Amino acid sequence: MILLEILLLLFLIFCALAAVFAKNLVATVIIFMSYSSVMAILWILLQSPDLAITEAAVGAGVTSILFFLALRKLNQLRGVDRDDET
Amino acid sequence: MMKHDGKPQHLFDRFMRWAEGEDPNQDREVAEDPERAEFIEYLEYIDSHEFLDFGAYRLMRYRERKAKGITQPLPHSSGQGQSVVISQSRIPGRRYRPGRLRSLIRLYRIASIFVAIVMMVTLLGVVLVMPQFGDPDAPAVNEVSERYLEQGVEETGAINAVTGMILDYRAFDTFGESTVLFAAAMSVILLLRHPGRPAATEGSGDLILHRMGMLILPAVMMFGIYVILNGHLSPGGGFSGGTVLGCGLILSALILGRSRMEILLPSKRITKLTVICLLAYGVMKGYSFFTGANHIGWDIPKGTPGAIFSGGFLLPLNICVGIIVGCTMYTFYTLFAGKEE
Amino acid sequence: MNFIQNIPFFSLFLILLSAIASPFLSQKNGALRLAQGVQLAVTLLSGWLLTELWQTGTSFTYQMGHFPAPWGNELKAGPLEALFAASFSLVMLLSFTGGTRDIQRDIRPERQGMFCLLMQLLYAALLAMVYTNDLFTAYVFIEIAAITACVAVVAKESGKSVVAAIRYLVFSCLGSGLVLLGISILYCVTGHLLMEDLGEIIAQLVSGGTYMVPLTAAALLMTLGLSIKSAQFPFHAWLPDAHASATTSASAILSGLVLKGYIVLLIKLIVRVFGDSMLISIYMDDLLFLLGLTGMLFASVAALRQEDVKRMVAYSSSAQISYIFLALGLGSRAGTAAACFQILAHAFTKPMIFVGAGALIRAGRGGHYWSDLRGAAWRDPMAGLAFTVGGLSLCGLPLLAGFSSKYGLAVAALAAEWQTMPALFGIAASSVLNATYYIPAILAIWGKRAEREQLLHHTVQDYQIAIVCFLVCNVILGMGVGPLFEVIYQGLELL
Amino acid sequence: MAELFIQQRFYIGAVLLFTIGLATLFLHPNLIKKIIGLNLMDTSVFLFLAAMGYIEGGRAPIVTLGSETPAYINPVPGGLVLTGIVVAVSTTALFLALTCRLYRKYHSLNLDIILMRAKEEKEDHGQ
Repeated sequence: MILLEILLLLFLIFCALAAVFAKNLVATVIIFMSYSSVMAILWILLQSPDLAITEAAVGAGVTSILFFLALRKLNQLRGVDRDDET
Repeated sequence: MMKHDGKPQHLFDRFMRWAEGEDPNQDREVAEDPERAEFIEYLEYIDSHEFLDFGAYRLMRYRERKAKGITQPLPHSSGQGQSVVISQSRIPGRRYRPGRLRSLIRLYRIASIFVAIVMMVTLLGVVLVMPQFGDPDAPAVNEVSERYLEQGVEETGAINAVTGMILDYRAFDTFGESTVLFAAAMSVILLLRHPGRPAATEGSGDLILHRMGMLILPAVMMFGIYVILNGHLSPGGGFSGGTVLGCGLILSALILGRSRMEILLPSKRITKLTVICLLAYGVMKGYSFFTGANHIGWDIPKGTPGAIFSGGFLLPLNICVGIIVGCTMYTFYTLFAGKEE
Repeated sequence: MNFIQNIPFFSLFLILLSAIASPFLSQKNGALRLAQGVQLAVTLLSGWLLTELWQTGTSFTYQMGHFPAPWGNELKAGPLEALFAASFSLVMLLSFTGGTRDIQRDIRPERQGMFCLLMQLLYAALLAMVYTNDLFTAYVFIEIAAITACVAVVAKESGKSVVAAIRYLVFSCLGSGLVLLGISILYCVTGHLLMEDLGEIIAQLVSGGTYMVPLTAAALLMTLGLSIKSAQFPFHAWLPDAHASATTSASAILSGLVLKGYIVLLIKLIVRVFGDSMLISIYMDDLLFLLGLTGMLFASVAALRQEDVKRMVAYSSSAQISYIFLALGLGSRAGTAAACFQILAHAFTKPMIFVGAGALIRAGRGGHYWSDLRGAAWRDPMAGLAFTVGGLSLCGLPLLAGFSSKYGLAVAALAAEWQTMPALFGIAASSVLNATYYIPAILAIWGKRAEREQLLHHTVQDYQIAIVCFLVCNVILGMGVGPLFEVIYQGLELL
Repeated sequence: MAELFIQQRFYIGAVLLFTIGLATLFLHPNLIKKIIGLNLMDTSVFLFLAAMGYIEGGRAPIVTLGSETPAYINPVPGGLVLTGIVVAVSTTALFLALTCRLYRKYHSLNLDIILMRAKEEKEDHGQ
């Protein structure tokens, strides 16, 4: 059990580093999703199912969707004239 | 998939294209924009040097641009007639001084690396002397948490001690938290909504998404509603269930397309629903704070612990929180998914 | 239970519920009028609370819900909290009134209602920080304040303000992250979140010498987080842009109140949770003192170099915040009292300057630079008067609020040990620096223009009423030092 | 020493994650990465809190109605984390919205570039 927890923690740290150093922003967000899922698993191990459900729905769900949509919006804005904002 | 010289298009590629705001079914076109090229070049440079770039590259580009005589790379925003008047009367200010900026940036980076390392070492020192992990005699296990666990069922009617705690014992925090969410939703609306423009109509014609979505959507919605309604009996509650519900709403918007979703749930109605739920929450909790503090009789029946209708205000509170959270998540989605132009 | 004890709860819920309900208002300016009405009501209620508590010399706790303190949430109010609540409400009302025209000019009509809503939430968060007796509640309301304050900056919608807002958000997220970490560590070693219980257990731990490292770290983290949020000197990078690019009301509120809200919380932490003896044993007071001293000088020097009026005033805010930290760093009751007085003095002076500067900028055709404002005061003498009196007050002209607070600070410094000389030197040098940038500014706005311009208005405007109120408050603060310090000392005893 | 490290594994992991998040928030010029850093920082504090509530052999705080009372974990940190998660998602949404606005104006996600362009714009304004 302790070994599993340590492995998961190491994986978390690995995910965090990978998310920070990833070259592609979309990849960053995907790694962040997996980070959130692993965090949810850890919270199950810590006997906090309330937190695990919330983190899985918020971290891996809504936050990531927001990130994807924002990235998409940013890339769509690429062609827009810069001074359209007054 | 139709005109790709017979090359199969991977799902990931399609996803990447979608994420970049292109139509995944179209061929990729790269616009020749010098600004963008410079930007990409810069990003590539940053990527290869990551943390080691002390602003040097930026400086190089700036000098080059200056040498070419492009001192005014940004056409500034029109529509501020007054500012033109100012600009003539103003004495020339200090110019942009690259050297100073570079040293500042270097100082800032070195300082922040230093701060981060110091912080890490300190915190490691702190956690090693803290009460041990999993220790049943840790200071945090005291009369406060004992009462939540031992008398929570009689006092709040909730079997789930966490729900009992956040919605009854420490309800003021939770009201503040819902207000945070409301404030964030209002802020994002203020930042991203353009009232003059119609909502984007973006029907998704993707067959896989449609079929699969239709398959899992009822399950997601049911799960969300279950988690909300059983918040005081099982793990979960308004926040987790509301988020799941929000995901369900987002999924249905993806399946049906924004235009149809706008007919079903107009954004005005979403805001109104959020406001009404938050008000209901505030009034319910305000009533119980007032009666509690003034020791006026408290006559909301608690019900049998374990039954769905138990726990006094907990069930309606959970429903309110669930609706607030779900609607807020959906509002975030609509605002971020809406096209600008 | 006395009815009057419900006032903190009533004011918080009145503000929150009216703010939440305000999207239902349909008529033009409805949200603005509602906000002003609520602010007026809360000012009167808090004033009533203040007089009652001062006369009886008591403080009370208000249990939020059916469960007593360590289990439920709790508010606590004494004379000091009531004083802060009353003056914050008054400043809020006056800043709103003073900036109405700028709100209407700077913010799109359809967004004005939303802006008022968010400012009301900010106001509720400030009052909650003043009244709360629970650390986690404080954290939640700190976050509300962070989000709404950031939007207050960005509501003006110029590119500059968006950049300023994002820097502001980065810094305030950092600050609240540190505060949350500090709260977690404290909870881990004590098992409490209520300030009084925390204080007791910390006193036991300190006398027993256990868990000193976590306690020190928690104290440092929370102080660091709160000083980042209140723009104390090495962390003030976000402040000038954020305050300079917001609309007038927002600048006034951010500068006059939001920074102070965090400091009120810090004072409560110092007095109620950690206690003087523990902080002295970990040299926290010396740290605060040095931060304050350097901040006073550096921020003033930076203000000297600004050409934009609002930026200069914003830098001067950072310098004034440093006075508060200096006073807290004296580590004595007198020092804390001086800090409280400085909070009040600055809360009434800086919004006045911002309202005056806003009106002057309007009179000077919208230019922010000194060269555009030459002679602007002749076009709008009331605004010129506000700027002049505010500036002179910060320079330390007797009978004005700034002088009294410097006086209180100097008296507190005289009783200190090694800090006396540096503190006196710092106060003197910073006053001279203040004068060096405010007096040329005042001379510039009253300077003659080539052609004599007409007065802008002949009727009384609402912002002029606000300025008159600010002036009166400033003079009251300047003259009524004795009774005010009495209230503050009484409040600190009961905090 | 090694035993202590293994015993406090959750706390140490949380501290490392906190540092990574903090450094990213400070150092990375890219705004999206900054937001990721902020989220890492927040979740690490939540991990810290959740680990603090755990008690060896404890069960989730869903009280079983019956005579015997098994050991439960401490419910307080759970409630605090629940609040914290919602606060974190609100901040993230606001941050992303601001990022979109900035990108529309300055066409860059790099905060250094944005600051430089804003500065140039201001000075050009001034001239």
